[in-house]
Amino acid sequence: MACRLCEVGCKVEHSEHKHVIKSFKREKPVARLLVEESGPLSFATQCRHCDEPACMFGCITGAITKDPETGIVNLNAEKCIGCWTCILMCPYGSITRTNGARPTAAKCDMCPGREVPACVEACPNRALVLMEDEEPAVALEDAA
Amino acid sequence: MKTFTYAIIGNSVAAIGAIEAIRSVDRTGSIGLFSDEPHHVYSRPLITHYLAGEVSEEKMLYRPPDFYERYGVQAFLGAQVESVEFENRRLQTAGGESAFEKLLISVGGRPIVPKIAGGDLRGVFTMNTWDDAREMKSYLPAVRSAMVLGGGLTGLKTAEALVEAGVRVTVVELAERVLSMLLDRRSAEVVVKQFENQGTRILTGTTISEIRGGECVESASLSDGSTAECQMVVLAIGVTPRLDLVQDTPVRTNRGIFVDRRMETSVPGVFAAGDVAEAYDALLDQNRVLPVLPNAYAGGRVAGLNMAGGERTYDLGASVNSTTFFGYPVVSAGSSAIEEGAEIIEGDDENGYRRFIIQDDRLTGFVMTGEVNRAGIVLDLVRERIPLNGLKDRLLDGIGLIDLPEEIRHKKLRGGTCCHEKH
Amino acid sequence: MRNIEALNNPFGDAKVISNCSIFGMMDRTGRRFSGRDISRAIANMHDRGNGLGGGLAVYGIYPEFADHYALHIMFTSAQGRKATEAILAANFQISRDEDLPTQPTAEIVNPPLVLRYFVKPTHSRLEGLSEDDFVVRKVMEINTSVEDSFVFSSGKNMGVFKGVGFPEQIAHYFCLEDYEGYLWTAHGRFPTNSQAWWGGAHPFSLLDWTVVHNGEISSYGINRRYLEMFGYHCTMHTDTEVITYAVDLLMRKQGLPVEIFADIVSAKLWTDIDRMDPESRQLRSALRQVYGSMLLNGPFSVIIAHEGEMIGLTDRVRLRPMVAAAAGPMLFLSSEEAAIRLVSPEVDRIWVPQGGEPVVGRLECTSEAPKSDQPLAA
Amino acid sequence: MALACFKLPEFLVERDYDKCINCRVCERQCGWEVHSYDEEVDKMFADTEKCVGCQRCAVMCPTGALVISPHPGRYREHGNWTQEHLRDAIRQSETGGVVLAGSGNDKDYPVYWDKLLLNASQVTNPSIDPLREPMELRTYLGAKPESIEVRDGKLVSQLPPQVQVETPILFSALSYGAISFQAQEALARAAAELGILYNTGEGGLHHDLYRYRGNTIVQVASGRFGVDPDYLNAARIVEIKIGQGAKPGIGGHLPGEKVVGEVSVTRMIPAGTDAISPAPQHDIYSIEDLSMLIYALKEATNYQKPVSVKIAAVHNVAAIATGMVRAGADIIALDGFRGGTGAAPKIIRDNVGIPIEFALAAVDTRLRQEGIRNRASIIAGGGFRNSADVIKAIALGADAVYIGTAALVAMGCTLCQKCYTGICNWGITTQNPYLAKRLNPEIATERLVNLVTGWSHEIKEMLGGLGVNSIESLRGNRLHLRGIGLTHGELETLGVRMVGQ
Repeated sequence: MACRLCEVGCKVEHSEHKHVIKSFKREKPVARLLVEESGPLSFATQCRHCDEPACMFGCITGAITKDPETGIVNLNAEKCIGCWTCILMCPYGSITRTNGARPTAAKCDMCPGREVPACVEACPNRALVLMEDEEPAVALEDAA
Repeated sequence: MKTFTYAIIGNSVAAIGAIEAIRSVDRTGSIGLFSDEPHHVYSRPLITHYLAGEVSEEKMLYRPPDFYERYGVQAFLGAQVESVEFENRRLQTAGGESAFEKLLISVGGRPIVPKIAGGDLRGVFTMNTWDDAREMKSYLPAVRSAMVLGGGLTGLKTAEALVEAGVRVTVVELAERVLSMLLDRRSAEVVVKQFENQGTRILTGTTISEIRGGECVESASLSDGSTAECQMVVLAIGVTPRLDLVQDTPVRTNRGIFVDRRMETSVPGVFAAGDVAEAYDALLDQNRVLPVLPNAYAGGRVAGLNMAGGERTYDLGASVNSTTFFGYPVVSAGSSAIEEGAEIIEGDDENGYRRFIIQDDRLTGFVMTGEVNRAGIVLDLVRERIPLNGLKDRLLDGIGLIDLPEEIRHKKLRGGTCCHEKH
Repeated sequence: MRNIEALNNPFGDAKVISNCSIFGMMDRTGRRFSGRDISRAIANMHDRGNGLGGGLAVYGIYPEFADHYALHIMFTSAQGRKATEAILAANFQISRDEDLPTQPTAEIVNPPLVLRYFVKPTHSRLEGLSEDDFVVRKVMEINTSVEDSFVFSSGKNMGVFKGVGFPEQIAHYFCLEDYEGYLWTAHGRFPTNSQAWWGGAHPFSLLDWTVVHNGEISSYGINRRYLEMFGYHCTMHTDTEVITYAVDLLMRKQGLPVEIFADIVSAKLWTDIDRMDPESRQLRSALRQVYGSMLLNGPFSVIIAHEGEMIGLTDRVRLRPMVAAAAGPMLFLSSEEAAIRLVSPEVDRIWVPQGGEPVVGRLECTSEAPKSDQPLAA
Repeated sequence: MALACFKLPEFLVERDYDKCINCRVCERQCGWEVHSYDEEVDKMFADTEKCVGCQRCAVMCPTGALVISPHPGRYREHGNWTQEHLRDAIRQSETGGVVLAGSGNDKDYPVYWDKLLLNASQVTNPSIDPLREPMELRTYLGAKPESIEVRDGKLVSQLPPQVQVETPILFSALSYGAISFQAQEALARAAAELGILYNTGEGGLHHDLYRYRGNTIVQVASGRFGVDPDYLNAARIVEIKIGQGAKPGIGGHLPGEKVVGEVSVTRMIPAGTDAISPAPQHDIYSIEDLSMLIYALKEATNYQKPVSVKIAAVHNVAAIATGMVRAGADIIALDGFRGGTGAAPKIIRDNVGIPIEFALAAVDTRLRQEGIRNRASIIAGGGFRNSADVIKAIALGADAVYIGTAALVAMGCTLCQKCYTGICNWGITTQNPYLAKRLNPEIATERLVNLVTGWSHEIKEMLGGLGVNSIESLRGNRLHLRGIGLTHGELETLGVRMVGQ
C-alpha cells in the first residue's frame, strides 16, 4: 500500500545504530529494497536470491557469493570495489549503492540473525511474506 | 599417469564458473586445473586497482584460499600446458602427462604488442596479469610521468590507476575517440572529462611512433611529431585469444576457438570459454570474441554443466560493461556503437548522460553514466527483446519493474532465476 | 389457594430453588405392594432433605374407583372447604368424599385438613373439553382463585400424599403402610427460599402425572416463557412445576413418546447429533430447532410417573445423581444406591444411566412392553 | 486556506520533530493530504484543518512522532450551544445543505446494555467450565412449527428452511459500493470460516463472492440493486430491507463517483450514475404489500430460503413485527437507533428511532403474547460493542445479532465518521483503489474471525457461569438479567427484574 515502512525497517536494520531515529538522523542509511509505485499499483522489490544469480556471475571481485546451504546471495562489502557490474547484471534492479566515502553495492541479505527479515516485520499489510524453498525467498504481491 | 574426469587449462573466471557448475551436479568426478600463472585464482580486472594501491594482496583473490580444496580440484599452478593430444585425450606439461575425459580450454587472451622502436626498453609494460601489475608497481618509484598507448578499457583503467598512484599520465589513442567499442562520441567525451578533471591528457587520432631512452624509457614520440618526456609506457591496444595450444589441431578456430551453443569445440568433449572462445552473441546472432567478465563466467558455467552431462545452451552473448573512472560510473551494453537505422534517445542532465538505441521497437543497446541504479532492468529489456510499446518515453526517467508489461512484471515478481541460460 | 404464589414463594424470588432426594419403585407385573419399603428407602436419604417438604405418589391404590378422578384437597379454613365443595358440586358427580386417614405424628405440626373426593365430571359442564382438560381447568380454578384450598392430587386410581416434614414422617402421618400400589415415587426436599407449606412439597402433579425432581433448571426462565405461550400459568415458580407442564404439553397434549420427550428436555449434544445417521440426525436436529426452548438446562434428575409408567431421566450432561436397578419384576430409581440396597439387597442389575438417557418402566400388560425394556437391557 | 471559513479545526496534529525522520509515511497514508514534506527546509508539515482524526498516521508512524488529539481551541463554552451545535450550524450556514455523518448515533443516550447485569451460578447449581464441558452456540434461523410429529421414531413433519450458524453473531448489511470489495470479501471469508453469515447489503453481489453463497444473506432493498434470480438463489437468506436503524424513514444515496467499474456492474446500473434507494419500497405501501413481496421472493427461491424482513426500531415496533410475522416473514431483523451507516443526515441519525434493547424486548414479548414467537427468528442489530451486549440481547429474546460497526472496527475503522466522503484511510469505505488496497482481505478476515471467536469464547464463559451449556437455554431467558438504575417502566418494558430481587 506504498507506505514504505519496509524501507524504513530495512534502513534501520542495516544501519550502524539500529535505532530508527538515531539511524535516520545520523546515518542516512540506504534501503536494500525499493517500493515501486504507479497510481494505485505498488510493490516492493528486492533481491530474489536467484538460483543462478547474474550478479554473482558478473561480480569482478568475487564479493558476491551464494550460500549453498541457505541459498542466500551474499555481498561482501569489504571486497566490493564499486564497479557496479552487479547493478547492470541484476534484471530486478535490486542492488543499490551505499552512501559515504567508499560507496559499495548493497543488497538484501535476508537480515542475518533475525527470524523474519526487517522489511517483512515492518509491513503492516502483510504484503511482504517470507516464503521457503522453491519459491523465491521473499515473494511480493501487488498488494504491497 | 593421472586421468582426470575434467581437465581445465587456464585459471580464469571461466574456469571457476565451470568448476562451480560441475560441482553443483557432480561431487566426485576428479578435476585437474592447469595454469601457467603461479597464483591462486585472482580477479584480472582488479590488477589496475592493485596497481593503484586500492586493493590488497589478499583481496585480489577471486575465490577464498581454500577454494580448490573445498571444490576437490587438483590445481597445477605455474604448470604451463605445452601440448594437448585431442585424439588420445592427453595433455603434457613440463611435469609430465595427464589424461582427461573432458577438457575445458579457458586460457584467455594475450596483449597485442605493437612493433615500436624502443619497445624493448625498461619501463615498457603490458597490463594483463597480476605479475604485470606487480612489476609495474615496483617500477613506479622511478616514474613521474607515463604514457599509455590505447584508450580502451585496459588503457584507461591503467591510466586511472597510475593517476591515483601519483603519476602524470598521457593517454594516446589512434582512433577518433576512447572506448570506441563501448561508447558513442558523447559518452566518450564524458569519460574524457573525468580524466581531464584529474589533469590527464587524452590524445586521440595519434599513436606512439618511437620510445626513446638509454636503458630505460625517457621519452616517447608521437606520430604527429611531438615528443613528451615519460618514464613509463604502457601498451594497451588490445588482447588476442591465446590459440597456441590448438594451432594445427582438429579444434576449429576463427579469431578465437569456435564453440557451439553448448560451448563445445569442434572436438567432442573439448570445450572452450572466456576470452579465448568465439562464442555466440544472441544479440548479433553470430559468434564473436567478446572479452567481458560476466560472459566468461556464464560461458564457463555452461561449459561446466555440459561437461558434467547436462544440456545447457549459452544465450547471453551481448556485450556488457560497467566501470567507474575516478568514481564516476559508466555502463554500456549491447550495440551501443552500432547506430545504423536505429532510433536514438538521448538525455543529459545532472544525473548523467544516457543514450538508448532502439531498433524495431526493441532496445538494442544503451549507455548510462552517473546515475546507474537499476540499469539491470534496462539490460534485461535488451536481452529479453521486450517490445517497448509505450515504454520509450519512460526510458530517460528510469525504468522500474512497475513500468514493464503486466505479464513480464508478474513473471519477474514471482520468478527466482535471473540467469538467461536456457534450461 | 388464591395466594398460592405468595405461599409458595413468600419472598417473591424469581424462582424457588430446592434440592432433594428422590426415589421410585415399580413392579412391572402390576403386583401391588405397601408403602413400607419406599418409606424406609427415602428415610435412608434423610440428609438430602431439610424437613421442609416430603411426599409420595402411588399408583393403583384405588381399584374400586378406577374410573373416578381422585381429588386430594387440603383446606386451611372451613370457608375454603365450603367454597371448594360448591365448585365440586356444581361440576362433578361426587361418588365419595372422606377425610384422608392420618395418624398423629410428633414431627408433623399444624397439618391442614385433607380430604379426598372420588369424582366424575358432569357432562353438561364440559363445554367441548375433554374430561381430562376439564379436570385440569377446575383444579387450576380452585388452586388459583379459592381461598385456603389446594388440590394436590387429581388423577385416577392414584394419589399424591405430601406435606411439611421429612418424607418418611409424611408417609407415617398418612398411614401409607396401609396402602398398596404397583408404583411408588417419593421425594425429600431441601428448599433454600421457601417457607414451608404443604402444597409446595413434591410430588407435583397434574391429573395422574406426577413429578419428583432433584436439581435446578437454569433454563427455567425460557422454559416458563415457552410454556406460557401455550396457556400454562406457572404460579409455583418451581422447576418441578415447569417439568410437569412440559410433560403435559409434550407427552399428553402433543402425544410425543417418552424417548422423544427425553430428547427434547435432555437434548443430545450437537457433536453427537452431527455423527448420527441422516435420519436420526434430521429428527434430533428438528427437535432442537423446534423445542430448543424446552431444553431443561442445568442439573436435574427426575422421576416422572403416570398410569402404568415410571420414567427416570437426568440432564444431558448428568450433573445430578440417579441410580437405576432391576430385581426380578422390580425397577428402582434412586438418588443414591444405598437406598435401593436397603430395600432390595440383591439386584439383577444396577447401573448409572447416561445423561439424557431415559430409564422407562412400564406395566408388562401394556402393548408397548418390549420397548419399555429396551433401556433396561441397555 | 479560505479566509472566509469560520470553522475551528477539529483536531490538532502535533509532531515531535526530535522523533520525525522525514520518512513520509504519514504523508503517503493520509488520504486527506494533511501531511506534506518541504524539501527546502527538509521538514514535514501538517495542515491541521484537514485532519479528521482517523489516527492512521499516528499508528503508522514508525517513530511515534505524531499525536492527533481534539483541538484545544474551543468556541466559548455554552451549556446549551455545545461545540457540536455551533460547528454544525456554522457548517450549514456555509453550504446550505444537510449535515451528513457516517457511523452510528454518537449522542449520549442511555445505553441499556450497560444497565443490565447477568447472573451466575452459586451453590445451588454448578457453573460449567466451557474448557472442559460441551458448550453449544449453534443456532438455527428460520420459522419453526409449534410442534412436530414423530412416528415410529421417525420425523414425519417437514420443517420450513432452517439456516445453521455456529455462533449467534452475524455480519450486518454492508453494501459493496459503500465499502470496498476488499472489505466485503473479508466479511464473506470470515463468515465462511466462522460458520456464520454476512449480509451483502443492498449493493448486489459481486461475482467473485458467489463462492461464499453458503454464508450469504442477500438484501432486497428499495433500489433493488443487483437483484435477479441468480442473486436471490446465491443466498442462504433473502432479506427485505425496509429500514435501517441509523436513518429510519430515509432512503440511501450512493454518489455517482462511487458507482465505478465493478460497483456499477454489481449494482446493475450505469457507471457514474447516482445509486438512489428511495425512502419507501415503492411496491410496499402497507403490510399486505409486504406479504406479497415475501411470497414473491419465496416463489423465486422455491421456498428453500427463509425470508427476513429488516426494519428500523421505531415506536410501535412490536405491532409492526407481529404484522410482519403474520405476513410470512421467517426472520425479523430489528435495527436499533445506534446502528451504523455509511451516510445519513446527522439530524436523522441522532434523533430518530429507539434503542434496540427496548425494540427487541417489546417484539419478543409481543410475539410470545400472541403465541407466534416460534414462527420467526429475531435478529437484533444496532450498536453491539462486545460479547456482553450480545448475550444480553439473546437473553432479552434475540436468536442472533447483527454486528456492523464492530466488524468495521475489527478491520481497522476508528469511527472517524467520514464514510460518506469516499475517503477512508483504512481502505474500508472507499472505492479509491489506492486506498482500498490498504485493506488486505487476508488480515481483515483473520481479525474478524478473531473478534467473533473471542466474543464467542466470552459468551461460552458467561453461559457456563449461568449454568447452561446451550445458547437456546438463554434465549429469551430474561430471568438471568437484572436491571440497574432503571425505572419501573423501563424494567417492565424490558421484562426484567431489578437487581437484588
